[in-house]
Amino acid sequence: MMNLDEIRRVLELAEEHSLLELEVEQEGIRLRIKRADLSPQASVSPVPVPELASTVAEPLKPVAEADTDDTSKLVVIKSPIVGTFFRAPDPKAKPFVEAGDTVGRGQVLCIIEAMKLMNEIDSEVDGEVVTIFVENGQPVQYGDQLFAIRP
Amino acid sequence: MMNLDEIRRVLELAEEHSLLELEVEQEGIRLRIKRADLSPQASVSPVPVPELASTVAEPLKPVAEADTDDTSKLVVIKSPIVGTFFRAPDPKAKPFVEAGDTVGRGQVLCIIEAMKLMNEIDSEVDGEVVTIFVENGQPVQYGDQLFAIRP
Amino acid sequence: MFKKILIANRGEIALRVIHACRELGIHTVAVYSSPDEDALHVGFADEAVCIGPGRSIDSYLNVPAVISAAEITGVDALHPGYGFLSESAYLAEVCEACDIKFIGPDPTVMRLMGDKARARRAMKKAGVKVLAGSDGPVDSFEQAIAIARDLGFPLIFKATAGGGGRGLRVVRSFQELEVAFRTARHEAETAFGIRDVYLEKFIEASRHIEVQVLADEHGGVVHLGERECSIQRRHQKLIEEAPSVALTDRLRRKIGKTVIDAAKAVQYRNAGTFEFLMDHKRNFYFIEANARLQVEHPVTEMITGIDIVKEQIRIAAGERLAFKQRGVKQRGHAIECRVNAENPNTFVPSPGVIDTFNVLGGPGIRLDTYAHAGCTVSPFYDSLVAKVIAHGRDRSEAIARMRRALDMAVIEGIETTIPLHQAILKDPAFIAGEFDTTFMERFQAEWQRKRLAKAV
Amino acid sequence: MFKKILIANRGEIALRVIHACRELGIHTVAVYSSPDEDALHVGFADEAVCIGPGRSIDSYLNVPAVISAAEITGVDALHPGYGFLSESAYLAEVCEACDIKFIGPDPTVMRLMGDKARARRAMKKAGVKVLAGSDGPVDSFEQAIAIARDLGFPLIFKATAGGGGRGLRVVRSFQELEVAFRTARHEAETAFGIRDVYLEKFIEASRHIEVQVLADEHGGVVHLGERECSIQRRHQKLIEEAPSVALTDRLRRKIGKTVIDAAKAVQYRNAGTFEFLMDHKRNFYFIEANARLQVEHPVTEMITGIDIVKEQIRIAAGERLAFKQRGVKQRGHAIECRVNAENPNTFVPSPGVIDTFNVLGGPGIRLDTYAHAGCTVSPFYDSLVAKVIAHGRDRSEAIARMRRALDMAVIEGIETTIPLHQAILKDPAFIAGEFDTTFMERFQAEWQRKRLAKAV
Repeated sequence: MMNLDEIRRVLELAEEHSLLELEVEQEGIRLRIKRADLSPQASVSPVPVPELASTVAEPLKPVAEADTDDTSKLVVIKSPIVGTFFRAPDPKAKPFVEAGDTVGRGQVLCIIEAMKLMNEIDSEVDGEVVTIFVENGQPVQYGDQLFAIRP
Repeated sequence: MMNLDEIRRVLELAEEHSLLELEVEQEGIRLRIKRADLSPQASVSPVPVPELASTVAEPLKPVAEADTDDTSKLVVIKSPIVGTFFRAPDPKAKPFVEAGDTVGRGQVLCIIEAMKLMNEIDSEVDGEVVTIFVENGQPVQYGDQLFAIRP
Repeated sequence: MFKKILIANRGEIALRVIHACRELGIHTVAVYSSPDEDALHVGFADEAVCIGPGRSIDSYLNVPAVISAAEITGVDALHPGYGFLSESAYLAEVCEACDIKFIGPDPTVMRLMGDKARARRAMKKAGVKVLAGSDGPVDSFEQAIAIARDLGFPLIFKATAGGGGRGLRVVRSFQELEVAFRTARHEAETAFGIRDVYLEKFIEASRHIEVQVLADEHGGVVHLGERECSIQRRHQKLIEEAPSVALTDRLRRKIGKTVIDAAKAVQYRNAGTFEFLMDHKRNFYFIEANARLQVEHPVTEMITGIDIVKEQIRIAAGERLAFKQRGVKQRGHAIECRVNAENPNTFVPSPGVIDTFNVLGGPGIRLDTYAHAGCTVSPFYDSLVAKVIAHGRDRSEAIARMRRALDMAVIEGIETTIPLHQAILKDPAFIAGEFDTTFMERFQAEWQRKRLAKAV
Repeated sequence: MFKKILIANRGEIALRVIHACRELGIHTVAVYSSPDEDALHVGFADEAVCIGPGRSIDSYLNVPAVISAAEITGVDALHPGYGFLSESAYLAEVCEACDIKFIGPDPTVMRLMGDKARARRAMKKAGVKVLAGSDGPVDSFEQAIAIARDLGFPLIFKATAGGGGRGLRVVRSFQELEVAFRTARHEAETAFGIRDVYLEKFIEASRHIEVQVLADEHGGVVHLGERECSIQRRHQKLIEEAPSVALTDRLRRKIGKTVIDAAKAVQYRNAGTFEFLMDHKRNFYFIEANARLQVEHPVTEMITGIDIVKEQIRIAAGERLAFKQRGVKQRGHAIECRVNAENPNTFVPSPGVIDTFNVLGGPGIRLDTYAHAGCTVSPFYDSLVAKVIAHGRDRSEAIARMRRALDMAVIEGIETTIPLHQAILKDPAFIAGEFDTTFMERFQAEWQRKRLAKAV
């Protein structure tokens, strides 16, 4: 049975975890609370928005993939800048990496050209390149997925 | 069973934790509270909400009441038209009915004047007049409660 | 000036009148039917009175209820909006009897304009050209034949009590005449309670041009220029604009003068609209006068800068017009699209709850609406949800702004006529300003064909 | 004309530029920071590029990211809006190098106007009156003393790299001079990276009058009249209007001519604003020029009917101005209230999710906003949520309309400055048009006093 103390503890939990609403139901007991949002940076909730613009990079289909049964532990390397993605140092050279390659932390995976500057993107981990999300010469925006690496 | 003290303590808790809503249900008892959000920093409400129109007839306080322990079976007579409510056929006459009176179906309960026409409002049931919601001479709008009658 | 005005209407026009009253510092009383309890016009009025259940006949068309609401709230004037009781001379008379100023013309003028056959005669007498036709109601089929012999086809039967595009029947041959006569009378009786119909020459392709008038109670009369409302579907206006591309300045002055003379002849008061058909030779023929505010009044407000609803109230309060004809200056071009809660292809009403309502404003866009996220479009009433009005330096800027506003409008939960408007606004003939009242017929046939072709 | 424009901004101004581009048939590219992913400017642009995380310095102020976005989307022009990179001569130069047309003045003019001390000298040379002051940056305390001896108090330190009301420090005596000099330099360095400050005579009570200019690339220059922006709190504008009640037609023409001459002298291009202080004897003193679009541009658009953003784009595309000075006609009066997500008493920002957002339009109301029900006001950026602009036949109608619009606005989920605006709009001095830049100080003191009195 729920007593005041238990309710108080639930409320403290709710506060601690910045919950705005909580509903518990068990063994014939139901507790539902809704708190005022006092935090200044009030939770950024997903917002219903009209037709989204076709962003430059549509949800990316993997360009190359090695093995995908276990995606749970993959490290995804994202683009830290806006620019054009290049897999090789120059058009005639071999790509820095291919799917299936083993790479070491700090190893160059690709180049992103922005304002005529070639920015090398390094691997953040040791591991195996599982997926290369972007095709050579394609534009990428901030936060776009570039590589998936299994550590 | 929940008593007033327990309810008071729940309310204090709710206040302490800035709850806006709380609902507890157990052993056939259901408590649901909803507080006004009074906190000035709350991002929930203290905004230039438009003054809601003061409707002509504010939530009505009963003018006269007979007996109120069991309100479940009352028949409420509502105003079918807009106009002015009169309890008697003319200012000097006695009211058609008083709280506690027994009335028969079709018996005149009051008059509502609209466009100089006196519209008699009849009882829809046989029973006892429990509540008279409107004071003599007050305006009423469509759907306003006039009488509660226990059949 | 009045202290308190009752607004005997609902929806966007009730809010429009509230805007005007607030700007003039006048208190407002809303009336509403039970399903409209949460409507914005109820929320934003200073007082509100529930006058009956959902059906219009029991609430918004219920004269005793409206008058009682006016009496218990102690208003000194009543604004009827458009539709509902706005053309009820009876309401105007009851108001007069109750010492409540009815914001509109005198009941006599309302009755005159309400009887289309009489109005036609009065205008003819005042020197306004009308289409050839019967000199009053056509009482027998034999009379109809005689008139048809005399005038030739096509002809149109119109209900004397009609208006708003209802009760019309086109006849193109003697074979059609008898059925048309009987059904027109039957329709008129069903729709308006009066079976009288009259005959008029029918112009297949004409432009619908109407002139807005303001007349004070001291003999001052001005016109605010014309509106072009040729984009109609079954005599229901869809898109209106001002000025009309078909008029020259000279014609504008001429028709304006005609209307002022006509208004003076019938001692017209307050705001009103004189509607004309203009044939391809630019002859104007009077068709009817609307003794009330019109849905499309904002396009005139946008180009003249004159607030027609505030002028109505000022006139009713006995003020003189603050400007003369030469003080009425037009600027740019304005277009209005009526956004109805209807399927844009079938025009089947689409009542329901609006989940999302977002029409961005920005330069040149005015939005008149009662809609908001979470509001209900009631099945009881007119399907007009919003009027989007675009103003620009010229017609092409107004069209570009309207397109932009409609393309960026997000309304979810109901269907609206926005897709239809978007298509019309891209139509080359519409863009060129080359259209008449037959536009929609042709446009719709083509639009449906394209849609079906796409679907295949 | 351009085919595709990148809009290097967010919020209402990004949407404003999208409106203009759509009306001109130009494709748009939005840029956005990760937290702005769901923002309307992203949704309504034809393409969108994420350029960085939430902090402005990493996204909207990130020149390489913006330029890269422009390059990968292949735009032919870039509109910087206001704020962020809009006054970055560097961005303008990089655009030039990348063959992307920067929609704004030449980098040289931007640099000149960006250095307030140099701009002041240039204006003086062009014959524009400036306030007495140092002839350039004040490099030492000794120099400050000498200038103060020469000019007398009160004086004001201004950062040469400042703008938008930041980096100012009033000095009223020799005692205050040293601390003021050192803190002003420190503030300037912190805020703008350049510690140079200059001294100017400070006018306690003056009106802030600014003149909008449009200049094409073929020598055509017109002014669109003035805006009055004296309702400021700590040099942040709250309410702007056009025209100013303090100007006569003669003064308007005179200051207009001054500005056109000045703009020609510095070979100004595109849209810009020349800001002046007007003392109680109606002397104008140049204070700064903003080489960009301004927040308050809509009041000028409302009274002139000229779309300033579209003109910016046309000018940048090499078109000549389509009208001459005499073609610029003003009609009526317009007022803008900046609705910020702030506590109206403390001005503490109030970011969060907007649950309800409903600002009714109706006659004379324009709404420029990125807000909608369910949108997030980000803590990362400026607190401006919406601009409500009211237009009327005269100032009192504009005020009445603004009051009505704000009284009926429903914004829930965040606090806004609407209650403050409502109070100002009822202030007798404001209504009479009798105010200067000290208005808010007095008003706020009294408002707080009243609030506290009420609370007791």
